[in-house]
Amino acid sequence: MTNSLNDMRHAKSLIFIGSNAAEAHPVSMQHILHAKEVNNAPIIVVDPRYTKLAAKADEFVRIRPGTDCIFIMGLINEVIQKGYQDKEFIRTRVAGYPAMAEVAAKYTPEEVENVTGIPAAQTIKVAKILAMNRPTSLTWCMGGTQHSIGSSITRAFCILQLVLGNMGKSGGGTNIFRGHDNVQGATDMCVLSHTLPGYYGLSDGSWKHWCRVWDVDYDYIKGRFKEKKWMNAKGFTLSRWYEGVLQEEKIEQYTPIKAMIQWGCGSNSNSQYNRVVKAYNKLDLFVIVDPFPTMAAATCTTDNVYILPCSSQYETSGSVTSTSRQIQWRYKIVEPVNGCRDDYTIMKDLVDRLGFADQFYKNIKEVPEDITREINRGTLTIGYNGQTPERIKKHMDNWHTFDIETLQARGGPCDGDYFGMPWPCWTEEHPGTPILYDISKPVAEGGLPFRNRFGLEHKYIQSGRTEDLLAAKGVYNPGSEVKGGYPEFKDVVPGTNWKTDLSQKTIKEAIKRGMAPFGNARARCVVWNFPDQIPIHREPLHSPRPDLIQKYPTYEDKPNHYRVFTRFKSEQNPDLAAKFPFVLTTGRMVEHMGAGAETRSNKYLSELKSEMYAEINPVAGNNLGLRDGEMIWIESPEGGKVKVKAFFTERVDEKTIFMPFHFGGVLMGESLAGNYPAGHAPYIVGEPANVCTNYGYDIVTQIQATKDGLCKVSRA
Amino acid sequence: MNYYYKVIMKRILIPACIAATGMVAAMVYAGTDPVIVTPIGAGTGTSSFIQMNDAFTGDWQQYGQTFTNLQAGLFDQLFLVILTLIPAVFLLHYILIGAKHFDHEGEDVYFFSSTTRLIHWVAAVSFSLLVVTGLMIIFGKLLGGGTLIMGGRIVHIASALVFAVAAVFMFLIWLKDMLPMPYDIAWLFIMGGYLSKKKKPIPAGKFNAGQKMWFWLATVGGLVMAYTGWYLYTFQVTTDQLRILAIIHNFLGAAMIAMFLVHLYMSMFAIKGALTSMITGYKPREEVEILHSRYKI
Amino acid sequence: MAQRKIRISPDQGTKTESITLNPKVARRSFLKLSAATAALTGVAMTTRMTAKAATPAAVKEAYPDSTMIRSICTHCAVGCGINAEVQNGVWVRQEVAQDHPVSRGGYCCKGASAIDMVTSEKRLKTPMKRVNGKWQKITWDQAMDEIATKLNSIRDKDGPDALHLNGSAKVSTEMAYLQRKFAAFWGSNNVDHQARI
Amino acid sequence: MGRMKFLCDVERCIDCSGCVVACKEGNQIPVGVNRRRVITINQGKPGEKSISVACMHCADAPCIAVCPVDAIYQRDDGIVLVSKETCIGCGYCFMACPFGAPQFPSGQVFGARGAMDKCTFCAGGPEENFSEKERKLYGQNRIAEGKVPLCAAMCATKSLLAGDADIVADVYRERVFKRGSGSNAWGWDKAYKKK
Repeated sequence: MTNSLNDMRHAKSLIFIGSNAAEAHPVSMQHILHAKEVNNAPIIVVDPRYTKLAAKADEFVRIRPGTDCIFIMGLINEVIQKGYQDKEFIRTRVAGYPAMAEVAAKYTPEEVENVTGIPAAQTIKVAKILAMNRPTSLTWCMGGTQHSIGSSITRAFCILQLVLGNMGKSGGGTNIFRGHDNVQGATDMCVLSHTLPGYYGLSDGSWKHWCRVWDVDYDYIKGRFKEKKWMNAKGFTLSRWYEGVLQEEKIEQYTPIKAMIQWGCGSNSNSQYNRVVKAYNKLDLFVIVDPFPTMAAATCTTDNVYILPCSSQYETSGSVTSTSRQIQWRYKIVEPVNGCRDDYTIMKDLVDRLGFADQFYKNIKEVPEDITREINRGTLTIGYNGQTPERIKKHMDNWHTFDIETLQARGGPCDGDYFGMPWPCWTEEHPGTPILYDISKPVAEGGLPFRNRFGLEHKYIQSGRTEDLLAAKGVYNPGSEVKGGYPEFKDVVPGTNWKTDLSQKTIKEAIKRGMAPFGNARARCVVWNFPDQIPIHREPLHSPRPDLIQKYPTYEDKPNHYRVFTRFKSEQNPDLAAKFPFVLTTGRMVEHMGAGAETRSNKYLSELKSEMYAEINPVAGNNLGLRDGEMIWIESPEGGKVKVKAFFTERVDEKTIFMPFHFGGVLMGESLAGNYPAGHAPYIVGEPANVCTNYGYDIVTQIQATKDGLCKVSRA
Repeated sequence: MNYYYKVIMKRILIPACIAATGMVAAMVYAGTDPVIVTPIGAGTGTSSFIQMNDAFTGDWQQYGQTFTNLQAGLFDQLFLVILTLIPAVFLLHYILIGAKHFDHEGEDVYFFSSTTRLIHWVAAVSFSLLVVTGLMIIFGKLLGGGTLIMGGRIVHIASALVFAVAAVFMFLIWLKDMLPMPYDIAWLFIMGGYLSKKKKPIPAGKFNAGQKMWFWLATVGGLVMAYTGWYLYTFQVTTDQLRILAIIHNFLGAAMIAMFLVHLYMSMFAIKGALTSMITGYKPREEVEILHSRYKI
Repeated sequence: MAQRKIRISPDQGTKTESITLNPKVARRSFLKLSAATAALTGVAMTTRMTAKAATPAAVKEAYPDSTMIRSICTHCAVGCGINAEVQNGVWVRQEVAQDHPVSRGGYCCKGASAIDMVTSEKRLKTPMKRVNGKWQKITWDQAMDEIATKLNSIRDKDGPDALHLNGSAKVSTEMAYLQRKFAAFWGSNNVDHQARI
Repeated sequence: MGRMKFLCDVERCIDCSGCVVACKEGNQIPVGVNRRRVITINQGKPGEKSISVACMHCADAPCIAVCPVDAIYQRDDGIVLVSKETCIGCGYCFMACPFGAPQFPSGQVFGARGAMDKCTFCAGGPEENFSEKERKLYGQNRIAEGKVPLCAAMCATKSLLAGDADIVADVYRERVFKRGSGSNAWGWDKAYKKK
C-alpha cells in the first residue's frame, strides 16, 4: 500500500479490482465506509462476482476473469480521450507517457466491451466517476495478480493512478491489501527465491552487502553453495517447487529436490494441488512446522514425514508489518502451550545441529530484539532502519495516542511519529512515511519523491524533448537542496551508495539536505525489463474466448523460469473452451483464512461455514440439470477434480464457477480425515479448490493463475 | 397486562377461528420445509426490513402477536376457569341431583374385556400424568419453575409417547361401538338423563353420546395433541407454524382437560360403582339396562 | 525474550448516576453505563466508552490481578490490535482493543476468536513422525536430531539445492528474516513463501 | 436513567460474523447456540443487505409476558435476562419473540430442550457478579465491569451499536445525517415503541 487504511478515509472515490475487502479484510471496511458516508465517495467494485463488498458499492462492474488489464487500459484511454488526465503530474513526474498513451488508444470502450463483457457505457461512466472524484484510492488483491499477465495488470493499475495524478496524495494511491498478517514483513525480508532481504536481489554486490551485515566472510557463504553460479540464480518458487521433485517438466538444477521444510505454510493454497501431493510422497524428507497439522500432513502416505508443533504467534514475540507498512510489535501473551516450541527455538535447535550456529547467530544474542536490530542494520533499501525494537514497542504501548485520521501521534512519547513507522523510516528520528511519493512534506517528516531506481541511462521522448528519468524542475520535497529531480546518493562514504553504506551516513546526509536518499525521479510507464514494456492484454492460457486468442495471444514458452520450464503458448489451446465451458475462479470467505488449518480447527468458525461449496448461477445450474445443494464434480483440464456442494447464487454469472480455497482434508472425493494425527484433524474437512485451479503462471513473478482457469461441471 | 387484556377482547374471534381451522392448517404447514431466507426482489429500506423480519421469525405481526396475546392473557385463565368452573358445576349437580345408584347385588354383565381394561388404564395413567404435568407447566409460576417443572416437562414428553400408543389401540378396539347413532341426538337432548333423578331407560348403545364425544376427543384429539406436541418438542418447523401448533395444543388441551374432568366425575361420583366396572370388567345389569338401553346383552 | 506487561486503566467517565434496581436483582449493584457504547460517530469515529462505578465496593474485578498484554491479530494484514487479559500465565479473556488506531476494537469473526489459536483442542502437542503409515509421537530431541542428520546427508549427497524451504507470512518479521538467512547459510536460493501466490 | 439498547446499522453491516464469534468466544457458548446471528437478504443481488440480530431487550418484552414460570425478567436499565435455574425450556419465549432470540441447548433427558439461553447484553445473570457460576451459566458480566457488550465492541465496521439509548440514537442520527439519507433503525419499532 502506498497509503494506509486510515488514509482511505480521505478518498473521494474508491475503486476495488479483484479485491473483496468485506470478506478478506473486514476491519478495513470501517475506513472505506467512512469515506463512502462522509465524503460521499462512490465505491466502484470490479469483480467477476457480486461480492459482499459489491453489496456496499455504488457501481458494480462485472468483469470476465483475467481481463483486468484491458479494462484498465480502456479506462486510461477514456481518461486521455476525454482530457481528464492530470497533465501537470504527467509532465513533471511520469516517464514514458506518450508511448503508453499510444498503446492505450487501441483499447476503445467498444473493444473493452468485446473482451471483458463490460458495457462500453459503463467503462465511460467509471472513467468519469474517477475523473470527477479525485483523489481515487485504488485497491487490488489476488484477483488482480493471479493471472499469467498479473505483472502487466498490476502495472496498468499503477499507470491509471499516475494518469489521474492520484499518487502521493492523501486519499489516493495504489492500496494493495496484503493477505496474511505478516505477508508484508515476510516479503520485505524476502523469503523469496529471487532476492535477498530488502529486495537487494541476488547480485554479487547484494551478497557482499548482506555478508557484511551478517558479519561473515563472503567466501564462507560462497562455500556453502554448490557453485557460485547458484548464488545468483533464482531458486524454485512456492508455486512450482514440486516440479523440482516430480521432474515432469524440464528443470534447470543439478539435482532434483529431495527434502522439503514447510514452515507455517498451508499447502493447499498451491494450484494443481494433486500434483503437489504427488511430490510430497516422493520426498526423502518432509518437515512440517505448524501449530495445527496442515493438509500436507494428511496427504502424505510415505514415511520420512515429521511434524514439529510450533507455537502460535501469541506465544512468542516479534514485529509484524501490516498492509499499511506499519510495523507493530507482538508481545508474548503466554508461554508456548502444550509443549510446543516457538519458531526461534526450533530454528536455533536446527541450526545448532546443522553446525553453522556460530556464524548464523554471530550478532544475535537477545531473541528477537537483536534480529530486529540486524534487520535495521541491513535493510536500507526500503528504510527498515529506523524501526528499532524499542521504538516499535513504544508505539505499541502508546497506540492510543495516535490520531485516527492521520495516524500521527499527538503528544505523548511518540509525538509526531506515524503509527508503526511505515517504511521507509530512514533514521531513528524519522517519523515514518505514511504516504509514499508524497512531495508535499519534507523527507524528514515523511515526504518522498519517486525513486530513481534505474539510473540515468534511459531516455524518453517526452513532449518533443528528450528527458531522462529524473523528475522535472520544480518537483521536490519542501526543504530540498535540489529544486528538481536528482539521482540517488552515493559515495558519501567512498565506495558505497545509500543502500550499502552500513554506517548510514549517506542516508543521514540526504535527510539533512532535505532530500530522499534514493533520488527524485519519475514513475515509469514503460518497463523495459519486462516482456511487455507497456501493459497489454493477453488472453489467459485457458481462455473461454477462443476467438480472441489469435488477437491477444499469450507469451512464448519460457524455459528456466525460476529453474523450471514454463509453458505459455504451447498451453494455449483454442479447443479447450468447448470441453470446459465454465470459468473457474477462487477466493476467500470471511470465516476462514488461507489454507484453513487454523480456522477449520476453531469450532466456532467451523460452525459458521462448515461445508465446501461451489457457487454456480441458478441459470447455469438449471441448464445442467442440477439442484441447489446437490453434490457436483468440478474438473479441470489437467484432470484435477473436486466433489463439492452446488450452491446456487446470483453472485456469479452464468459462465463462472466460484470456489473458496480454504478447505482441505479431502482429495478428489476421498476423505483424508483419518490421516491426520489422531485427535488433531480439523473440525471440518472439504475439497481443496486448488486441485481444480488450472496451469498458468505469471511471466515475471511466476504467481499461479488461479483466478481465470476453465472447468467443467457434472452431477456427482 | 391490561394492554394484552384489551387486545384479547378485540381479538377473541381470531384465535377461535385459528383453533377451529388450525388442525387442518397444522397438517399442511408442518409438511413444508422451513425457509430461512426468502429472496424477494431488490428492496427499498422498508421492504428490506420486512424481509429481514421474515427471515428471523416469520410473520410476527400476524402469528407471533396472536400467540403472545393468547399465552400472556388467555391460556392460564382459560385453564383456571375450567379447573374451577367444571368442578363447581359438578358439586352443584352432586348436591342437587346426586349420584345414580344401581343394584350391585344383582346380576352383573361382563362389559369390558381384560385387554380393554389394560389399555384403558395405561391410557388413563399416562393421560392423568399428561394433565397434571401440563397443568404444572401452565401454572408454573405458582410452583416457582425450575427443576420441578422441568422434570414435569420431561414426564409430559414421556407420558405423551405412552398415551399416543394407547390412544391408537383405544381407537381401534372401541371404534365400532363409538360410531355415532341417531339415538345419540336424543341422548344429547335429555343431557343423558343426568339432570333427573328418575331411573328411566336412556337411549344409548354400549356407549352413550357423552362417552362417544370423550372417545373421539381423547383418541383423535389426543393424536392431534401428540402431533402438535411432537413439533413443540422438536421445533423442526418454522416459527409461524410453531405458533399455530402451540395455540392448537393449548386450546385442544383445554377441551381435553374439561372432558377429562367430566369423565372423572362421571366415573367416580355421578354413577356409583362405575369405577369398579373398569377394574373388574362387570357392570350391574340394571345399570346397563337403564343407561345403555339399546345395548344387547 | 521480550515480555512487557502493560496495564491499561479504563477511561473514567464523567457522568455518574445511581439507579433504582429491579426488585429481582436488588441484591446486585451494578455500574451505570453512562455511555456504554462502542458506537463511533459518523464524523470522528471516536469511541465513547466511559463507565464509572456506582460505589467502589461494588466493583470487583472479573479477573483479579490480571494483566493486559498487547498483540496483533494473526489473520489478515489489516493488523488489528489485540488486548489479551492474562491471569497467572493463562490467557483468560480477549479484551477489546478499543483504542487501536487502525482497528478501533473491531474484529471480524476470525479476529474475534484469536484466543482460540492458543486454547484450541486441535493444537499439536508433541513432534510427530510417520512410521509405517502411522503417526508416532517422538521427543523434540529425537525429531531435531533425525531431521538434522537427514538434512546433512542429503546435502552431502545431492548438494544444498536439494532442499526447498517454504517459509511463511504468518511468522514474525524477525522469523521470516531468519528463514531467508537460513537458506543463504544453507547455500541455496530454494526458499519462498506465500507472497508468491 | 440509562436504558440499554442495540442498534444494527444496516448500511454498515458487512456480514463478517465478528459479533457472532465475539459473543460465542467471549461467553463460551456451546456450538449450536447462537445468541447473535447475522442474516443476509437478497444474497448476491443488488439490494443485498445484512443485519446482525440478538435479543433486542424490548421495552415491553413479549417473552416476559408469555413465560409460564416467570424465568425472564427485565432490569431497570432495560436489559432482559433469564434465570436458567427457573427456566423450564418450554420454548414459548421463542414463539413470542419477534427476533428469534431465545436459544435452546439440548438438555440431558430425551434430548429435550434445556434452559433457554439468550443474549444477556453481556450482563451475566441473576447469580452473584463475576462468580464462577455466573460465568459458567451466562458468560461474562461486562456491564458490571463498565464495559460494552462484546459484539458491539468488536464490530468490525462499528455497524452494531450498543449502550445507552440516547447515545446510540445520537450516533445513529449523526450518521444518517452525514449520509444525507437513510432509513429507520431496524427493529426499533418492534422492540422499543411501546415505551
